[in-house]
Amino acid sequence: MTDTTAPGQKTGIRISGAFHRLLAFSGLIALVVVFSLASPNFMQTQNILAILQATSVNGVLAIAATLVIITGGIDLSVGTLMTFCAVIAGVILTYWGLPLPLGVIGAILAGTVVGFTSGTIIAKLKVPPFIATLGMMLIMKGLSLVISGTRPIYFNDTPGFTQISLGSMVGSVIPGLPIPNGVLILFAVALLAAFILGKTALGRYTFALGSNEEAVRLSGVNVDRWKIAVYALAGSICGVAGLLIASRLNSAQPALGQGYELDAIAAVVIGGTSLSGGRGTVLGTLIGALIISVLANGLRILSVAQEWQTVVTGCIIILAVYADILRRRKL
Amino acid sequence: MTDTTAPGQKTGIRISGAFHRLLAFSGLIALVVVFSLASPNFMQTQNILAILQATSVNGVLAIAATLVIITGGIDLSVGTLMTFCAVIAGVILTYWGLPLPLGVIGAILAGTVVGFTSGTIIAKLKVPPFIATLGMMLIMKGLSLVISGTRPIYFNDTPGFTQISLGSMVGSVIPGLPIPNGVLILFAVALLAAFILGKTALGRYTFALGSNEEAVRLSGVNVDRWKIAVYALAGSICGVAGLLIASRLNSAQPALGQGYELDAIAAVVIGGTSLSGGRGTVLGTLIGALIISVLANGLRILSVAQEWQTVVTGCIIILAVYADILRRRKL
Amino acid sequence: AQDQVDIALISKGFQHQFWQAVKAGADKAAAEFGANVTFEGPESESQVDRQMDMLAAALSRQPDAIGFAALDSQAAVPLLQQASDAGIPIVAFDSGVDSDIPLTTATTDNVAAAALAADKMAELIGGEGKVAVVAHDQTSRTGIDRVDGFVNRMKEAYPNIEVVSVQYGGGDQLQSTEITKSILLANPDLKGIFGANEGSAIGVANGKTELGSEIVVIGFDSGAAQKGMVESGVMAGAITQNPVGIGYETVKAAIGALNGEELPEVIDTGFYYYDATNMTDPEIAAVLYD
Amino acid sequence: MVGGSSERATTPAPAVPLVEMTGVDKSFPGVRALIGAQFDLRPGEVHALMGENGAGKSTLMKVLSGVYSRDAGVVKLDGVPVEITSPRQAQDAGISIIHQELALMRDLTAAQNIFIGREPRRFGILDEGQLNRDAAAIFASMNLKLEPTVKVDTLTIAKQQMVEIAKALSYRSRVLIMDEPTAALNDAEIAELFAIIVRLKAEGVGVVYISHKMDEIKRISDRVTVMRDGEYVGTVPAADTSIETIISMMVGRTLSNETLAIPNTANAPVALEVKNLRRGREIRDVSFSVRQGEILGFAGLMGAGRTEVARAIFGADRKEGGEIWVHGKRVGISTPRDAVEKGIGYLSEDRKLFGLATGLDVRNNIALASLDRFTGPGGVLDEAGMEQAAKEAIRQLAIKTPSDTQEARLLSGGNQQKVVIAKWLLRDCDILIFDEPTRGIDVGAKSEIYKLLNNLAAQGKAIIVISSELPEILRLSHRIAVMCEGRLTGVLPGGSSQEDIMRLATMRETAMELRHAG
Ligand SMILES: Nc1ncnc2c1ncn2[C@@H]1O[C@H](COP(=O)(O)OP(=O)(O)OP(=O)(O)O)[C@@H](O)[C@H]1O
Ligand SMILES: Nc1ncnc2c1ncn2[C@@H]1O[C@H](COP(=O)(O)OP(=O)(O)OP(=O)(O)O)[C@@H](O)[C@H]1O
Ligand SMILES: [Mg+2]
Ligand SMILES: [Mg+2]
Repeated sequence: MTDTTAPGQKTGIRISGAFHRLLAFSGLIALVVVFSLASPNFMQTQNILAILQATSVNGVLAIAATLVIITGGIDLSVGTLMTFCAVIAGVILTYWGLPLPLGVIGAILAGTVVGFTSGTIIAKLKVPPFIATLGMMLIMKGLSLVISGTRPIYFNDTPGFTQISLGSMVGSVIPGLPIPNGVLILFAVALLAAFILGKTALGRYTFALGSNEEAVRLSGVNVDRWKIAVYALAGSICGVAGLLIASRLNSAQPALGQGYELDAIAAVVIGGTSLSGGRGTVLGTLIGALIISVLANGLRILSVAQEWQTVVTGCIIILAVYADILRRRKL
Repeated sequence: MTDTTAPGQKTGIRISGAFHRLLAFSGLIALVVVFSLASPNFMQTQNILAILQATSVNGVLAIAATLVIITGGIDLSVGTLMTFCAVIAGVILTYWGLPLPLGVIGAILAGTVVGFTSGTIIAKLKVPPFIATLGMMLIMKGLSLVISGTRPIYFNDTPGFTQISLGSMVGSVIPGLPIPNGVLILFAVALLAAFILGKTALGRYTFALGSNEEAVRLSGVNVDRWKIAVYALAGSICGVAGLLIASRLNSAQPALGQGYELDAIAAVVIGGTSLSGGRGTVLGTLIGALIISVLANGLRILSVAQEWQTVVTGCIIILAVYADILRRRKL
Repeated sequence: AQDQVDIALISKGFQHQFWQAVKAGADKAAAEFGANVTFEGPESESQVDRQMDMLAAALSRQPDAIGFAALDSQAAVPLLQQASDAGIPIVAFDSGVDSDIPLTTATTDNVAAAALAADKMAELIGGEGKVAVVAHDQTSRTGIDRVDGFVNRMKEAYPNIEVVSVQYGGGDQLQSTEITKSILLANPDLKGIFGANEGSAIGVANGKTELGSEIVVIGFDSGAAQKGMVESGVMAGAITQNPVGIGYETVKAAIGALNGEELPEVIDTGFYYYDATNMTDPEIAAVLYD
Repeated sequence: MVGGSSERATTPAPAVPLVEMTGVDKSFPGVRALIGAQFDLRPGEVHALMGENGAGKSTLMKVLSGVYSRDAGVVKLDGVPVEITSPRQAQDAGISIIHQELALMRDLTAAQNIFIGREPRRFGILDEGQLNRDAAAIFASMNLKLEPTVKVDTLTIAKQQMVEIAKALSYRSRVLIMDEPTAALNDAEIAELFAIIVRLKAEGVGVVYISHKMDEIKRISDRVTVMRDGEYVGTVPAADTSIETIISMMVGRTLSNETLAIPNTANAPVALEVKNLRRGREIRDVSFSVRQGEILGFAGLMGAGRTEVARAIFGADRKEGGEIWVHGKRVGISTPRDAVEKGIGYLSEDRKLFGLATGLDVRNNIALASLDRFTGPGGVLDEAGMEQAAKEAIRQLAIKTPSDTQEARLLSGGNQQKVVIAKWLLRDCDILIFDEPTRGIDVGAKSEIYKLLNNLAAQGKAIIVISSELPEILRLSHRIAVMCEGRLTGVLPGGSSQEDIMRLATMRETAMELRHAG
């Protein structure tokens, strides 16, 4: 038997791996460069912070979607589940007047329970993920309206609430760098998700399920349990997104949320995660989410007419992914 | 070597096949029965016609999506492409004042060209269908606004136009049965699509591509050409949908269309077509689209509060698909 | 409740506070006159065909009267004709229907209301400088009317004011916030922004707060959040319609029609400018809603 | 016919067998896969399970390993009746299985695949270092040079098969089921595997061994159980039973093993000529030709590059240089379609990945490469013609399927392979490249395929057969091309000895350099 992995090849692979990761940013960097040249307003600290802030909610949702998509599934409910969790926080904090930490826990718990339910429907009843989460999307949308009484719930009685997203812990330490907490939370969620995917059994099974579910089953792994766990985790991350958006708007807006799933899934796919499962990275998803925000922000800064913004966004999404494909083919 | 094909076994399979097809309606029939019992207004001719009319646009879009999904792809652009085609018809008929047939041809041709473009991006540039059609969805949305000048185009100068959808050829022959032409067009498109899928080489390759694209390529088939053909065909069907909706509203509404892709894809999946490709039927998609419309109509007839309508719809979509899964498992 | 009058209201939206206030007004009238009222509307103001499906389902229900806020009045004509043939009286609300089928229309003059917003904006920024508009919808009647009303008024009456940007956020608060921040960062010398409906207005105010900007914000509609912002001064003021009145008048007119009463062609439910100084005036407080 | 009563096992029969299965029934829609099947396994024995394609071997073992639940029958472990309803239960009961169809998670590494479900952890965190060390230890014990961190989808099927074997070994089970483990392996790897099996025997492990390679049965097994059409035929001791007897038990008749007359093709016109084909390290300046009516065998060790050459000729992969001449004319082939249009057909070595459209039925798989022939005006397909062609192929190749409308993925492995062969026969190409055509095919069908290849050659077709089984190459080929490390190291005449072939197959570049230096 011969060894196909010559030492030279190995270093080759390592170098190309690092190079690869660096180049993955290329689409994003290209956009940033173009916009910086086109408008002096683009590269200002405040605008950069605005872009990051704008990424936070979609970024967190996209991370939730990434986990599910790596298993070979899909989660259409991320947007309305986020809203549902925000409403739950509103009920706990405003209607019941309980203290802030309970609201935070309640929102995340609500997300976990709903994710657990979706996962159970998918794993145990064998309903395709698309249908199970489509149904859940509608259920969450309706329940958000029912629970809130079709009106926004304001957090005026919970003064610290807006700080979750808008306050700046960094800014209070380093005055010149008022990075909003929402952005920190995005990065924290990303780090946590990357850790889970890379270092824990749950992460391993996430990739394994998307790779070949039948093989995992044949290996004696309790496939259902892990699948449910992934959906539950994704749900709890949607809970975090719910807190972010509610604290940013200082209210739980029950009507909002539908349509957000498409942006989240788009960020995932632009970030190189395959919809057929088995591969994907949180870093890629972050880049994908940033590409979407930078594009939106940059085109607005350039005062491009809105109908043309849409056209250009469509073209650039296709081009960004195509560039990524070309790059991979070359390496 | 012996032949296991005993005559008895074979008939067994045939019977179960027919039975199967009959039972596939069960979810739909159950809904109809429940609503009929709950409200005397549900089973009236006028309401049945309203349901069919409400199904026509989504049904046609879902048929377009079915073709693409069977190849293992996805088409997110069906909704806005429909709108784009409607706008093109508006430009031809109202802005340029050309005769009706040219408007019809123009809309369908526009759909075909756009579908062809999406197909080419997917087949030749290897951009994943999700991204290519997401991009196309945005491009079509923007272009519809640009071309129409962000305002509806009315067809008041083309008197026959509303007849495409609202007139009733059947009604003029059999007075008691004013089935709108839009519904006839839906069935015509369904028959055509079923014929193409079942009887032609294009249809066979559609299934083959979704089943194992690499095997098809290694069989010496020009995979790219057939894939592009499927997307172009789907595009032309979106053109038909564009005509249907424009004639129903007597106007091309340039802002409409986004979000419709989800309903179309939902109809496809409820109808039993797998998102991973290789299997699916037009009949199933029709049933899926009908389930969606019957549900919406029935809940409205029963005066269910709108937020609860959403919740119930979500639950029933999951249940309908679960019932279908149970049925298949038993057979 | 079999003997109660059954009235179906098909509105342009459902989840937004404005439409919920219309619903509240309708419910109030329903309670007062002993009617059974249902209220439905599509998700976004672009879904013209969905509204048609709702109207068709409402017709199948065979209600005694219909109240209808047309997203596109032409599209609705065949169904309205069908209703009128069936002898079901129709009352238009919020915006008119280009047809003589509706017996009356309970509405706000959106063009004039937006022009008033322009006047107030001009007054507050001192008659010169750059302003922008964040609106909800590029193609809906209210979206078009309010943008046109504001922009045209500025053009005609205030030559030193330039409307540098008109953008649309779908009435989504978050999206409107992001849009506002981009506009502010692209135009550091901007003086004011008009938010053309509730979601847009709140989004504009949020964007202003997040960037710590000092621009003048004028909003549209009310709701608890917007009232709070006007109170605290983040928003200089806002135009409010009288949605509760619209809902109330619609149901009242429908019942009047069923009783054979003569109805006026238009029931103008009016609009008002409110700011921190006049919010508690009884006349204003009556039309503000949470 | 030999009955099940001739019990003269080489290992002394202990009182209680490890596994005992009796009266096992299993039906699938339209198929009775097992009818009263029976099987037993003793500690420390290798028990071969034999039968034609579709006889029910894999199904029986899937029942034992908890993948399928049986419809009837008794399964006993150590004499105690048990219900094994999941793979996990089977593992806990000490049963592990190497499935016939590879069941790997393609996006994971070799080590991750082996220990899926049993990852070493430290404080709840995966210990990737330990994982890789454990995998490396198993590879070392198998004499396998493989990096534990390599992703399995970059491995050849042979290496993937070795990963599956490593995975099964890692369970340290008392019962190890191997369903055609050697189908993708070459002789050296098979020898390595057999050494492992001998070691396991010594440790008292019971091994169930399924293979269609008759010589292996004699080499490794103690007893042989034969199945036919889902039924138990008999159990015989391997040492005292001739291969012919086993075969006749399998097929229910005696197979004629006539040696095929090799016609002289030396003067026939050249059908395919390949000149200086190149691509990086994989294909290094390969030139050869095949004449009409000739079968050219391709021999070589795993990774010799035979598949790469075939795929490059066929246009499935890119080439960096070289010319292809068909019937004396230089042709440009850059896609499989070009190749098929020039009359070249290629049966790939991995049917699941590249051969079969698993969702389609048998009929459409057979017609897949010839659909244009069945397409009438308006693109409408001639379904009746396709049905007739498919039924003809099913008859000709004796494909075991309930009907031509059965989904291809539901056929047994060997019958799937026949469907892919039928596809190319229907296409009627002048030049056919068969890459491992008999992989997973039973003896009866194998000799059918040999006959078929000879018939095709007799009809004037030029045929290339790539095979890792030397006896097959020797039996079929008019000439034998041998490859090593991407180079064509020589072309031998038909009657050459195994030693000559092995010498060329191991002629490494370094060895050649040394010889030149010396
Ligand atoms: N999941 C399934 N659904 C339907 N039929 C099946 C299924 N699995 C196996 N069969 C059928 O059961 C029979 C026995 O198949 P099995 O795979 O056990 O054969 P085998 O002896 O292993 O053959 P091979 O040597 O080709 O691997 C075949 O006719 C096959 O088509
Ligand atoms: N998917 C792959 N990714 C990377 N390298 C590959 C891949 N497949 C094959 N190779 C490499 O290509 C060379 C030849 O492959 P392969 O083993 O298929 O040759 P072969 O002669 O057809 O052998 P066999 O048919 O016995 O497997 C080897 O160096 C192998 O490592
Ligand atoms: Mg088998
Ligand atoms: Mg090979």
